[in-house]
Amino acid sequence: MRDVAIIGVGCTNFGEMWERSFRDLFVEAGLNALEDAGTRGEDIEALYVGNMSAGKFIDQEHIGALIADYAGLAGSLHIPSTRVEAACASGGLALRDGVMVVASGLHDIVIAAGVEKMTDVETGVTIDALASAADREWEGFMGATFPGLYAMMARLHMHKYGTTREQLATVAVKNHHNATMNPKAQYRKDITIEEVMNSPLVADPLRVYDCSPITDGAAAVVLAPAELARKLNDAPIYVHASAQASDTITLHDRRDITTLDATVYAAKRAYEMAGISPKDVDVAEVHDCFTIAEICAIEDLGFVQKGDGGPATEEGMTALGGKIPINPSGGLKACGHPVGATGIKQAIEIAEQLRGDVRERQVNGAEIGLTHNVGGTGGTAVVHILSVNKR
Amino acid sequence: MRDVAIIGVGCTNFGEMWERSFRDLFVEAGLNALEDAGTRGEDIEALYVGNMSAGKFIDQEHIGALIADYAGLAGSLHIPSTRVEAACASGGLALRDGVMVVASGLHDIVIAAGVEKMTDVETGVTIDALASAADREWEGFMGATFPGLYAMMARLHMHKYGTTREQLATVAVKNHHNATMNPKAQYRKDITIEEVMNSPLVADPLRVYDCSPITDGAAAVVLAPAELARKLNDAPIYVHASAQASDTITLHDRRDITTLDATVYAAKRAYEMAGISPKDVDVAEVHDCFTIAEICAIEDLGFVQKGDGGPATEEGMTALGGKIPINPSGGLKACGHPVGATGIKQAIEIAEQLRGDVRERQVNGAEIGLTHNVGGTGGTAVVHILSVNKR
Amino acid sequence: MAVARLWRHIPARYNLIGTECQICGGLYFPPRTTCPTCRRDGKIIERKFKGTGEVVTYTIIYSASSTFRRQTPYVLAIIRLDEGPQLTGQIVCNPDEAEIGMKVRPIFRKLGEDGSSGIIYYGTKFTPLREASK
Amino acid sequence: MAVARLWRHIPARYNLIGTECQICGGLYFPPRTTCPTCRRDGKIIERKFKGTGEVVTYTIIYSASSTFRRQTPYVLAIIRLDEGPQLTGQIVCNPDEAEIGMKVRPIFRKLGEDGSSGIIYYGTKFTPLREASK
Ligand SMILES: [Zn+2]
Ligand SMILES: [Zn+2]
Repeated sequence: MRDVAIIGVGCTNFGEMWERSFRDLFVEAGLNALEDAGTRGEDIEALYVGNMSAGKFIDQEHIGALIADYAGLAGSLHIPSTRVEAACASGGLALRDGVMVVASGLHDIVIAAGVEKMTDVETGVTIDALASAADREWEGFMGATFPGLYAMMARLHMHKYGTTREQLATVAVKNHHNATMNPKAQYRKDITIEEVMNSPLVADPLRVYDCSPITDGAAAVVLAPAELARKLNDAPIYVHASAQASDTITLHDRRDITTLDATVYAAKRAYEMAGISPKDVDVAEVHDCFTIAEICAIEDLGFVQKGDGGPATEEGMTALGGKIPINPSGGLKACGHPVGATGIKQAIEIAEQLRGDVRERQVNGAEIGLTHNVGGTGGTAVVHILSVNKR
Repeated sequence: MRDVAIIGVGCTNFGEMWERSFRDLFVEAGLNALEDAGTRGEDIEALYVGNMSAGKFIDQEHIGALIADYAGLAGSLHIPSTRVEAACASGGLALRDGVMVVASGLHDIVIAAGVEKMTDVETGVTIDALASAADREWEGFMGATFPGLYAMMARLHMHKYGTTREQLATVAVKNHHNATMNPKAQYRKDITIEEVMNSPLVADPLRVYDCSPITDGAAAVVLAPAELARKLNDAPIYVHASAQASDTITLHDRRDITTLDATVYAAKRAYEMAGISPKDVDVAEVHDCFTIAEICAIEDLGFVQKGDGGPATEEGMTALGGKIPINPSGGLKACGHPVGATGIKQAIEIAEQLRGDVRERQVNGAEIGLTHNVGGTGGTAVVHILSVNKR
Repeated sequence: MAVARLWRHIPARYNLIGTECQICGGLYFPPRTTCPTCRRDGKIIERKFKGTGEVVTYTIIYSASSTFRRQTPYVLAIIRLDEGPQLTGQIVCNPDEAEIGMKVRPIFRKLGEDGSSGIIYYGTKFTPLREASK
Repeated sequence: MAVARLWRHIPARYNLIGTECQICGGLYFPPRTTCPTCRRDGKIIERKFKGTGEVVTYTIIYSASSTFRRQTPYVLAIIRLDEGPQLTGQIVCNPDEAEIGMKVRPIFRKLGEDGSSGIIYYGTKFTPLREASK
């Protein structure tokens, strides 16, 4: 297996983009990534696309062919294009598939991308599509909503570990603040603890400001073998680990409702692959679809002990300038969460952090970064470890 | 890259199975494949699942986690599980992903599977979901149906090459006959040319008996590195090629409406990989979603010259006992077409043919077989070449 | 949605019929056709659960899908059945009443309806046990 | 479906506005934001098509989705516009009349409606050219 590098990144703005279609979004991200990499369409040997639910959102399946076509890679070049889906972890899986195919030696230059167009249907349809990440028969049909499932994690976390409502709110406040420095973010304004605490209840104890928004967006990275990366690009970022784990699709069947074992196992495998431990990570983008999800993530990734996520957040450990800055992009919460694109956007943020390209939100001297992408309530987790240094 | 072998196969019956759920179907196919391989769940290192449209058919995404969970591979083993989608070629892509990950050396024992549960919604919803394999905006919204697009291929093929209505009907008659010898097939009765020609028009010139049915079903294969295969199993079947190509998602944008260039390119790459030519193939399962599709397939795969598919079929070249038996299983047409499972079922039929396991429908002395799986009207094609002989 | 889909789950939804593995003793709800622990070696039989249990965690749903919108706010919980398995279900009680550790018993209720087909489906919800014993 | 989705395509559906690449001269309908031949090097501008063209192939649809069911049987064709690009569209004519090579011209018609939202959308269909010239 060869080492792999990210040699180019491209991302649309995130937000409600009524004037842009699914295909417009993808093409913009893809072309930007190719331009950033200094490569050309003719160089691309395969395409992996993460997308959760175009079937529901735009009545369209066969996303791989659609995207290859509109990117100009199908009609004459006929390159293989594959869509992968794991709910909100679809983008992370597309990245992993792309990394593996380059590592295997089968292909040299590959695009891994993610895209979701969520605002072409009414909000009710969007909410129902998102609920299809959980078990429709034994969660959805019983009245569970997606925020409701995370709310049950939050309630038990508060009960077991004394995590407070304010600590949850701090995640939202921090991520909104980070997003003020990210020109591509959906929300670029600061919010206060009080605003979070007074926002309408969605699923008690979670409120509107605890939830990531509905977002349109696309993101793409260009991958190449590490031994070629320097020839193609000045600032390659090396992939030191790519790991994935599954768990029961239902929350109620888990060993522990407040621990995402898929995260624990994916992280364990990733740290082993990279030969590092959690304390070596300088910056991370984690899956904060809800505020409680970031608290669980920093625990399950090993940045803090189980149960210490709330206090650590309150003490600023995860803020920019803290011991381990989490979600400098603004995270899913404030940068936005176009579900299929999120896993790729996380890798782009980390790649740009490691390149030193992100101005005010830069984590100084970051050399090792981690991305953490979750599907559903933790049925799937994908962890990537990126580094400025060639192994 | 290592050579890869299929060491176990498992398939449900195909048909309308009201009493079986999506998860029941998958578990049956997966367990049968494990049993056939003589391996255990603990040995499995990854799972790839082809599924087209569970989002539409059962309101469920996050298929990878669901399936790993119900197969007993998630809750304690946490193995990575990935769903891939390329419309009706989803199964073929899952097989290709599984083959690649074993070839790369990352994993040893992997399951590649496909599943579709199509009868849990009304037929109207099913038809609409299938139409999402084509371009919703510029084909579907203009009034195109999926049979309508293939009907336009058929009309032009008849116009350019003199292909006759009877020749199309012969495909259906042959495949129904083959299915009478397949205990897992959806339709196990012979039909006549007259019955095809007198069946109701769906999209002129295509009639009901030109179309593959709506089917529930699942199929799974166990993959292992070729060097381990003999130790694990008595009758491994070796994967000599796995190739994939894309084309425009819309039919109208193709270079030639009667040629699936995705098939042409996937086949070309596959023959090169395997170091063979079309005349070396002893038996093939091709994508006959409509009768015209089999005519185009045998041309585009190089078994006959372009335009000769009709006469070749009429002369019995593709029947059991002919020069190149096509779709001994009964094909999509008569064995059934649970879209995400089809690409895997094709590989199972060829593996069993090469093992000499299929009794009356056996192609005597078959050593090299080919599978051909198409997404949409040809936006994606996947070709695998299998052999009894280790390379 | 087709009637078959609902009909298939009637034993589980109406009567809390799940499965037991005779090899490892594992108990599962909803029913599974294979034991997730023993897999091929498991021996699965039907197993009815009493339906009494305890609230592991809960939420109060204020924003629901169209199927459940008219019921909001409602209490949704993860319940550990006395026999061990956990499931997700609604608790018919005053939202203020809900608490972690609360004992519950099963009641038969309308669960929801499918807007497009108009099909109504029924199944098990839960209610605080103390109400029953009074 | 949201109104934005239909509104986004009005220029293309109503007036057959596609794109032209100023580098390779390629003409595309529907519009593309990038030239599939030149990709990053392409220069895309708007291009209106006349709408006259020729039937490459066609079918008569007897079994349609709910959106189009009331219109069956109807003629659906792949049309090569005089300028070169091909598209899929309906031909308003007697099904017996349709033939490969037939010349057509554009007409503005209701295309379909979205059942759940009740939104009606319009666009271009085609009709045999000889009818117009008579
Ligand atoms: Zn057991
Ligand atoms: Zn051009």
